Amino acid sequence: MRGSRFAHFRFARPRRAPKLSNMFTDADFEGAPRVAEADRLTLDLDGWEGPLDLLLTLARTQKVDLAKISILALVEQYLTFIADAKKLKLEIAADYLVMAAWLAYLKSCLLLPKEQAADPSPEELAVRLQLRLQRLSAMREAGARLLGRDRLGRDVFARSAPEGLRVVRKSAWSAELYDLISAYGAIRARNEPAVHIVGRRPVMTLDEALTRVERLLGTRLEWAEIRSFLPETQDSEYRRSALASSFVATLELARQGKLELDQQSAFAPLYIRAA
Amino acid sequence: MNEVGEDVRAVEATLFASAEPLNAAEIAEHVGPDVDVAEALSILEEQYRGRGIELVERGKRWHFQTAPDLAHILRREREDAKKLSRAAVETLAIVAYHEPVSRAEIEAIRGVQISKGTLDVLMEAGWVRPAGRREAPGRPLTYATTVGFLTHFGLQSRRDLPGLDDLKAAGLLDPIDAALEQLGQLELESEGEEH
Amino acid sequence: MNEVGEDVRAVEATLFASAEPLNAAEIAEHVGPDVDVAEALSILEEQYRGRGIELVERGKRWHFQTAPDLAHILRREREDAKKLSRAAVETLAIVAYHEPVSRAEIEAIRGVQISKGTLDVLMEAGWVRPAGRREAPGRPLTYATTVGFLTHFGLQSRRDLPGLDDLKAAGLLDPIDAALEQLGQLELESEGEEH
Repeated sequence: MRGSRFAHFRFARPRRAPKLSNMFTDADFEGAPRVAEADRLTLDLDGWEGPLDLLLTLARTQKVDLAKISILALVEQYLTFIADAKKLKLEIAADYLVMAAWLAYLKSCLLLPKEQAADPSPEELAVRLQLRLQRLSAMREAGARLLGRDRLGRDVFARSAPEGLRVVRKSAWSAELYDLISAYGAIRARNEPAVHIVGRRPVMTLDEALTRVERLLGTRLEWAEIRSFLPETQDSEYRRSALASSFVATLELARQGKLELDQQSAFAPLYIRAA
Repeated sequence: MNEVGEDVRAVEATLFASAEPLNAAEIAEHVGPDVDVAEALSILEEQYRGRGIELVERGKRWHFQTAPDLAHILRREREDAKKLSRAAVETLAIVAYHEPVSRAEIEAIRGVQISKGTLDVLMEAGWVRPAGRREAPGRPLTYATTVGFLTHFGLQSRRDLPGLDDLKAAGLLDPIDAALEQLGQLELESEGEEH
Repeated sequence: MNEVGEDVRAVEATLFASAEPLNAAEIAEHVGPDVDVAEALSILEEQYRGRGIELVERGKRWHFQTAPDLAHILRREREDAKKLSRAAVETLAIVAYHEPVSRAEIEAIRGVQISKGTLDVLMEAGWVRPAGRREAPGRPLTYATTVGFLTHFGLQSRRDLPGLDDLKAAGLLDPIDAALEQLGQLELESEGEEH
């Protein structure tokens, strides 16, 4: 897997900044870091922004284009730097040590005869490291160039006291004539004394049903369904009323012993005949 | 406009960036002692005359401001369409049918009190206006509709409002029970036709 | 400088009065639909070129500002605004040149984790905004720059970022694997005979 080895390293931010620094302790971030000599890198309290940052600073001491840098020499510089720091018993954050270990491994691979080299090749790992340094360096320079631009509020100024633009909200009310007159109608209707009229509903009274069933019973000899006793009508409400009343009428007539009822099961047709 | 001396540019930028009007001495503090501030100011005043921005002097102090005749474009009006509330529609209807009408009368007809805002909304909409005080105890203020009201509702005059008879014919005056029943019948009829 | 059309005057006054940079549509809302805003802007840009005040475009929004070469007279009390930390500057550059970019990608380039505060500071300054999630495992949130970033740093658009084309050509804005691939091909071509 390409680069898988490198990907194992996560550069955790040191809990405490490593106590290694260099001459540009007062580093003005608005300018590119100045190049420092390796031997002038001094140790003090200012932190580095991680191992890659330290590597980049060391790389700059080679005074060549990052693309042409000697990775082997850089590895050497880093390992020496860490060794010196150890000698001074400085606390070194884990990720710097991890980087050191990885660089030591890279160095040994680079020095091994080519045939024994693993995949990815040490050369590729070296190029990867170089690319990472270039990328970081490019962004560091880009940041410095951004900050050096004519910045609003520092170099160029907008109007300090603009009159301001205002949006005045105005409501455009809308209503339809129908809304108006129906509202008025509703108000008047609300205040009219209400007259309640109960509409007549078509019903067959029980008396009517009794008379009717009793009369029809005399004309039938066999069992007949109760529905055949109902009047013919298109009015469904009247039919339901007639059915209910006629049913109660048959129960009454059965109680009086004037007819017999027969039903096979619940909700099955109800048959009646004269007793 | 582009040919402008360094002195003028400096004074121009200084006035533009300043939060407050500046007098000549204050300008000089920024642009330096070698600049003829008075001359630069008079050149600027001349150059900006008639533009959308003007250089003006107020009590020996100078500042840029937008030209007064353009004030209207800096304040943009935005109309939000809003539907009248039910209370407002009812109130408006009562005013239209009964004008001039006092607030107490409106409440008596509606059977509900009206909030202060209701009449305000109608007046803001330009449909209702105060119409003098009634010569009665308390001299209550009365309200009436406006020409704007007629225009908005497409009426020639208030006589175009449907009268009570018209409302009754349209079913708008029926008691609610009856209206519902009527509605029910209409539904039955239309269903019947379909089947 | 004084002969100026009404349309130009209106756009000029609107921009001058506005507390914020405005885009063409916002200007049109003030000056009305009949004004050719684009044309007025280009006339104004030309008329103000070389003066102490300039009309500039930043991310499709326009505003007046003082000419950069006059910074020395306007920077009065050298108020040292909160200096950005090195981490913040680098992070801002990475977001600007790589956007949209996830936190993990920023960390990969810097070789170190970024503390919570770093992105917060940039977002508080109004230069960086969340720019949606990437359709990738973990759906990481990405970040991008804002119009405020362009305005503050005087960039018309992201294309104006210093050195953008060079960095792109050098493959320094690609992921390492892509850059390596490119590099590998070049090497193969040149070293082909050796292998």
